[in-house]
Amino acid sequence: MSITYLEAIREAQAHALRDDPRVFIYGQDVGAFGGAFKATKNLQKEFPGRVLDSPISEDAMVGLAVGAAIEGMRPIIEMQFADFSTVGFNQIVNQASTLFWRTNVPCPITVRLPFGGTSGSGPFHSQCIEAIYAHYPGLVVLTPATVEDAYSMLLGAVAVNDPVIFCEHKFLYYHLKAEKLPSEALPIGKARIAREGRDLTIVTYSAMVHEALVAATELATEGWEIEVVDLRSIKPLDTDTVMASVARTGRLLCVGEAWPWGGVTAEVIARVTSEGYGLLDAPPQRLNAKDTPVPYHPNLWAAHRPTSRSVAAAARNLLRT
Amino acid sequence: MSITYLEAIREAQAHALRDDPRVFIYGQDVGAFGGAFKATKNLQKEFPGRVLDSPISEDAMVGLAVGAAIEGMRPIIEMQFADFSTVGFNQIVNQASTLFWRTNVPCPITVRLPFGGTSGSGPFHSQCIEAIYAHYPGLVVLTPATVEDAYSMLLGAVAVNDPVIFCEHKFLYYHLKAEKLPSEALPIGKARIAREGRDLTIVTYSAMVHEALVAATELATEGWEIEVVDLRSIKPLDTDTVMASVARTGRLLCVGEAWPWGGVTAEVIARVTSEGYGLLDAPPQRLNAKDTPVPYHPNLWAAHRPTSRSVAAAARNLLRT
Amino acid sequence: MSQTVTESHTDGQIGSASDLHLAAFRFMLWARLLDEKFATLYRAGKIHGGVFLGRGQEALSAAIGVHLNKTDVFAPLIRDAAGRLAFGEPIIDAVRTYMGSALGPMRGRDGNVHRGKPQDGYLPMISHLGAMISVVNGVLFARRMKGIKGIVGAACLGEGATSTGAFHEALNQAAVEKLPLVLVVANNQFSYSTPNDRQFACADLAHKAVGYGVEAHSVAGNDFAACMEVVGRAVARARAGHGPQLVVADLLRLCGHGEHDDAGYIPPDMKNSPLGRDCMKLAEEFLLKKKFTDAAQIAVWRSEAVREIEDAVAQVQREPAPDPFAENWTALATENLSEGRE
Amino acid sequence: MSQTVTESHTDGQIGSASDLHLAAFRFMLWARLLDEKFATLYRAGKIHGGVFLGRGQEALSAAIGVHLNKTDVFAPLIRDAAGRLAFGEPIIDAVRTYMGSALGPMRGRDGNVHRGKPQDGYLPMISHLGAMISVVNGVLFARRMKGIKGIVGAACLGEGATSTGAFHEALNQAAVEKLPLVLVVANNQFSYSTPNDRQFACADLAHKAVGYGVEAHSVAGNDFAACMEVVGRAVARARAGHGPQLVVADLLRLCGHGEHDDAGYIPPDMKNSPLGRDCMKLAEEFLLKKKFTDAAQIAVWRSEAVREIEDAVAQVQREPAPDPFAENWTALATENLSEGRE
Ligand SMILES: Cc1ncc(C[n+]2csc(CCOP(=O)(O)OP(=O)(O)O)c2C)c(N)n1
Ligand SMILES: Cc1ncc(C[n+]2csc(CCOP(=O)(O)OP(=O)(O)O)c2C)c(N)n1
Ligand SMILES: [Mg+2]
Ligand SMILES: [Mg+2]
Repeated sequence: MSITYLEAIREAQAHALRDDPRVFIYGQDVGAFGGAFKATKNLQKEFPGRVLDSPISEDAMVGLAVGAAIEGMRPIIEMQFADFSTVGFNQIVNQASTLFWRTNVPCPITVRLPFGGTSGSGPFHSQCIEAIYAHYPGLVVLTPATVEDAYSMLLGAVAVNDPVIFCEHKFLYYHLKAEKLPSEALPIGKARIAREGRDLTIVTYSAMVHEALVAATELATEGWEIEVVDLRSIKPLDTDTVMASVARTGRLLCVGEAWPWGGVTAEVIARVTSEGYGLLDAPPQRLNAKDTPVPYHPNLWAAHRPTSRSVAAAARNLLRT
Repeated sequence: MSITYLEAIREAQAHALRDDPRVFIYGQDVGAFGGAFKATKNLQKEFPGRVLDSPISEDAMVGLAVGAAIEGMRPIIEMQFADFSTVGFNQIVNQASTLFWRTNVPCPITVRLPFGGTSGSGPFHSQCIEAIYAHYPGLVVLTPATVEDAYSMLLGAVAVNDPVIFCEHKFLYYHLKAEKLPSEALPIGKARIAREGRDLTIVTYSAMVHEALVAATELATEGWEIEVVDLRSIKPLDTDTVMASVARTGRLLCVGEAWPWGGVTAEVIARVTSEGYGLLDAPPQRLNAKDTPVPYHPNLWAAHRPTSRSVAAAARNLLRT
Repeated sequence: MSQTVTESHTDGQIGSASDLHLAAFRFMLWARLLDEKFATLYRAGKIHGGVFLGRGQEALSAAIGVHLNKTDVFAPLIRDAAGRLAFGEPIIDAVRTYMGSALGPMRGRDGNVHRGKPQDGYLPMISHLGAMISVVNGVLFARRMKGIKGIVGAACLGEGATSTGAFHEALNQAAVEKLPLVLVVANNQFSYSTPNDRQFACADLAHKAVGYGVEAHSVAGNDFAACMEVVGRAVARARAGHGPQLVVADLLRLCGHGEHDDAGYIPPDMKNSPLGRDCMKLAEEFLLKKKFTDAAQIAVWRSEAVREIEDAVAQVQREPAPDPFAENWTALATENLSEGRE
Repeated sequence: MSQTVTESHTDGQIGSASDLHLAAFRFMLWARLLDEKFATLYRAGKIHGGVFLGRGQEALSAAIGVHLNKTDVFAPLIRDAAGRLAFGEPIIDAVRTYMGSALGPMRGRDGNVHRGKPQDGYLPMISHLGAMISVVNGVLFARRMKGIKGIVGAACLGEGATSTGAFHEALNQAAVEKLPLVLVVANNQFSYSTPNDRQFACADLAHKAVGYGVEAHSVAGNDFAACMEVVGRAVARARAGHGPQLVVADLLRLCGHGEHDDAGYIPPDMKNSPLGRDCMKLAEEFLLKKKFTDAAQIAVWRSEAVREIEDAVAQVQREPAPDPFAENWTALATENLSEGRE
């Protein structure tokens, strides 16, 4: 038996619905249809009345979730694509994220964002906008890179007493497989050493973890030992694990699929250089997508986002510094 | 005669309306009333049919501006408060910002965001969300800190052939005065040395420039010469001017009124450390607002955002490193 | 005040029509005087930020407040001091929030009209117009999932807020879910300075209802008796399971948008029209005419209200301001996930 | 194709009703065959990303297209191949966009149904439903400022998109400005898989019009003759200065949401009801009955269409794919303000 990243997300939701009567799922086509990506397949049948189709109203979807959370429920909202969350943006960043701080009443909602690039998806079905949410106080932003994390972190997200932006990468949905679901997991907020090394640290998250791992394998044939840190959570960001890795390797390359201005790569570098300046033997480097919308044609798309090849090239440059 | 930052914004709009028949202004209460802050006072009378009240529909306001821009106009949209732009977010970041890239048709719109904290304004009338816009490709994000820049950069914004997010700081509206309007200005995209120094560089923008200048004056009495760089534009960000300053001083403190995760301070540090690592004699530091919504009570507000005092303290620490 | 006024308002279970009318009137009176106190404090520079009054809109606001039970849900907006009191808000909570007291429900973190207690079904508004409606939907939706019946949720807004996408999505959502939502639109002819002909083009906002498949109710918003009747009917319809109710009340605000605004844009003609009549006066006339009470009693209530308000203000002025060093500076309930604290 | 079909469509100035009907029918035919070609290419793995068809909706789409002039504004949505062709889009532009050709209007940057030429009043959709309407408003608004008269702007959408805040804000905005907007809602009973009872609760979407103060038109969306008449009337009303027009057409899409979807959620009953009748067939029957044309002529058109489509595809398949090294990788028109290029 093997299970995909997407199935893990479905299983986590089934698990949450089974274990906790406060959980329900609300989103476009999540009901009988099972969702645009089938992440809620059969759940409406298994859990009648708790998996509901919403109108095409992202603002009201999130607003409803906040109201339900006030009432003690733990709603899961599925955005059909992360890109459409911009229409529900206000309720996320001004309603959900401020509720606890204003009133002392927690807002345990999980907003699932199928995000990230896949070939041929174009500018409005490919975006990586995790940094937008991470910038706002009051939100937890998770970016699982593995099947195991997709499962356990989604369970964790539902359990957390705060609004969680759960960024699940569409590129990993079908590609990524595991033998079985995990019974244990790192806590939410902790980064993971995805591969150990001593020459250079690549800090990254989500789909880019796999590009980094491929790059690391390639560089291993050239004699380099690359350490890959999978952030798992970009807010909070596990600075300690990152710093410990940089302390070992002395070199830092941050890789993100998002746009270059600001974002995770800037934040990681700012933290490492301000708090752990002496650890670095060379200037920290970063690699992001290009500063344009995400292109449709596969040729352009492949050049727009970082790939194992461009990661390896950036790492090689940095190793030579 | 003296002119305030707010009056400069009004004058720039009057100037733009006078000089260019393609310019019009659209926003809530901007007409006969002259806008919530009076930034369009008398303009409807002076320019009949070209200064129009909009319904409370931020999404449609921006959408209309994009359509008008396609048709060759140069609309200015006034958001009543920057905080409400989250409701027009999608049209800004997905419609306006992508138009040129997708179609080769420019989208010269100016979105004016009265932003930033003032005492007693609370979580929804104080936000600094410039970084949200800077993260997206296809937008220019301006943050004038002086009366002169408010004027000339707004004229520049209207002239630019791309969507400009014009962040005008409400705290500066009435406080800041100049003798007269400038006839010359630095180009859009260039940073400015607001004060020269040789011991430490403070990179900042908008209202925080003034906190930094006060801090610099205070530190001067202690014998330190602080250089203050006013970014003026956060996207594009004038890395060259920042690097040249850091090359002179060897020390970098980035100050922003926005929330700590990501944003301008992270971006500046990421650029300086990756491109000009050798220039630094000490770890770069940053100072931001706290990671909560902006509080209402003046006591809390004063502790939430950086002030001349906390800037001076951070600078002193860094000077001692 | 919370005692005196709410006495006769035992959780919506008020005996006769006259009792309910009297209760509503007293909330109106308290609200008017409380608002006036805030205006005075504002002019004296004692309040940080803006002050927003409900002057002229108290009848409508009180009418919705008194028809709600404590177990209902209420999302008032900026002009709802009366409704808030009627829903059970103690005066001191209002004063503490305006003064930024650390002891208030918002602990100085948010201020003025941005107050509430979500755990009591009393939702604190965010500023973004229209945004509270779907939150009310969510509470109602959750309660239905939990099997709780017979409750309603009310959301108040101005006519300007009907132009927001949030209003539309939420009303449609409530209609699809057939939630017991009562949406009370105070059409005071202006949104800030913007007149209705720049805000919408339908002949009557109540005409919107049919496009959502919800029931509509129109009322003269300064006519106290009419507000009581129509709002009461709308709440009853929602409570009885007839789905969302849209109440549209025509009236005028007898003040500026906020106390910084002189409302010079309201034409004198309009002020002198029936729309501009003061609901307080009409309510008083109605109660006297019906002999529900007499002028002496009203005078007593008025002085009670003044005293309670003065007491509350005096008390709050002695209370501690929030202490930044006592703040934990995190926006998360899950403390171990919060970062960026110093 | 752009020649053959648009010949008889000389910028809306088509002589007789029969001419206009024939033109519309030919656009429908071309669109149906073009869509089918895309479906075939999709199944063969020749198209990156999704393919979205207008099958069953061609009559409505063509009706709006043929009633627009070249100087009008058009914002089609995903099921409007027919309307696009009628508005003047050359087949090759559609093919190039689907195939991601560097020579297409979107240069491989955007794909499939995301195509247009804003400078020609032909607006390329972004994916966010409802978002194009206010952009159409903006073009109309600007033209009015410039003194241009007699034009209209049409925006197409599905019934699901009426639930978006963007739809509401934009329709209200158009009503306030009294813009010549024609909003064509194809109510195909499902938004993706979601049936109408989970999308809205009004008895008829046309009932929304009164709440905005705009005129409404209902039509059976698969009835070719009715679509031509009703859409024609709506466009004429808008052009004559009667403000926004809402057209609601009932129909069924005779395909999946995209070609990856088998539409198993559409009940057979519905497919077999009058709603499920194919507009192509009805159109053909109408034209034959009216003797506007004959079967032989239609067969000729069909083979012409097939040939032109095959030619276009063959041509595009030989065209260069976009070259990442030839891209300037900036999203700004102002090159000297762009950053982050390598
Ligand atoms: C989305 C949004 N845009 C703009 C504002 C700024 N604003 C606050 S109150 C107001 C006018 C509201 O008018 P209306 O809804 O009629 O209520 P009224 O003040 O008349 O009671 C505006 C524009 C806001 N709060 N929210
Ligand atoms: C704001 C937004 N949310 C979600 C989507 C995803 N989406 C694309 S098409 C679609 C269904 C649209 O239904 P409808 O408007 O009825 O058009 P139809 O496909 O039936 O022609 C959805 C939900 C989107 N494009 N935009
Ligand atoms: Mg109003
Ligand atoms: Mg549909």
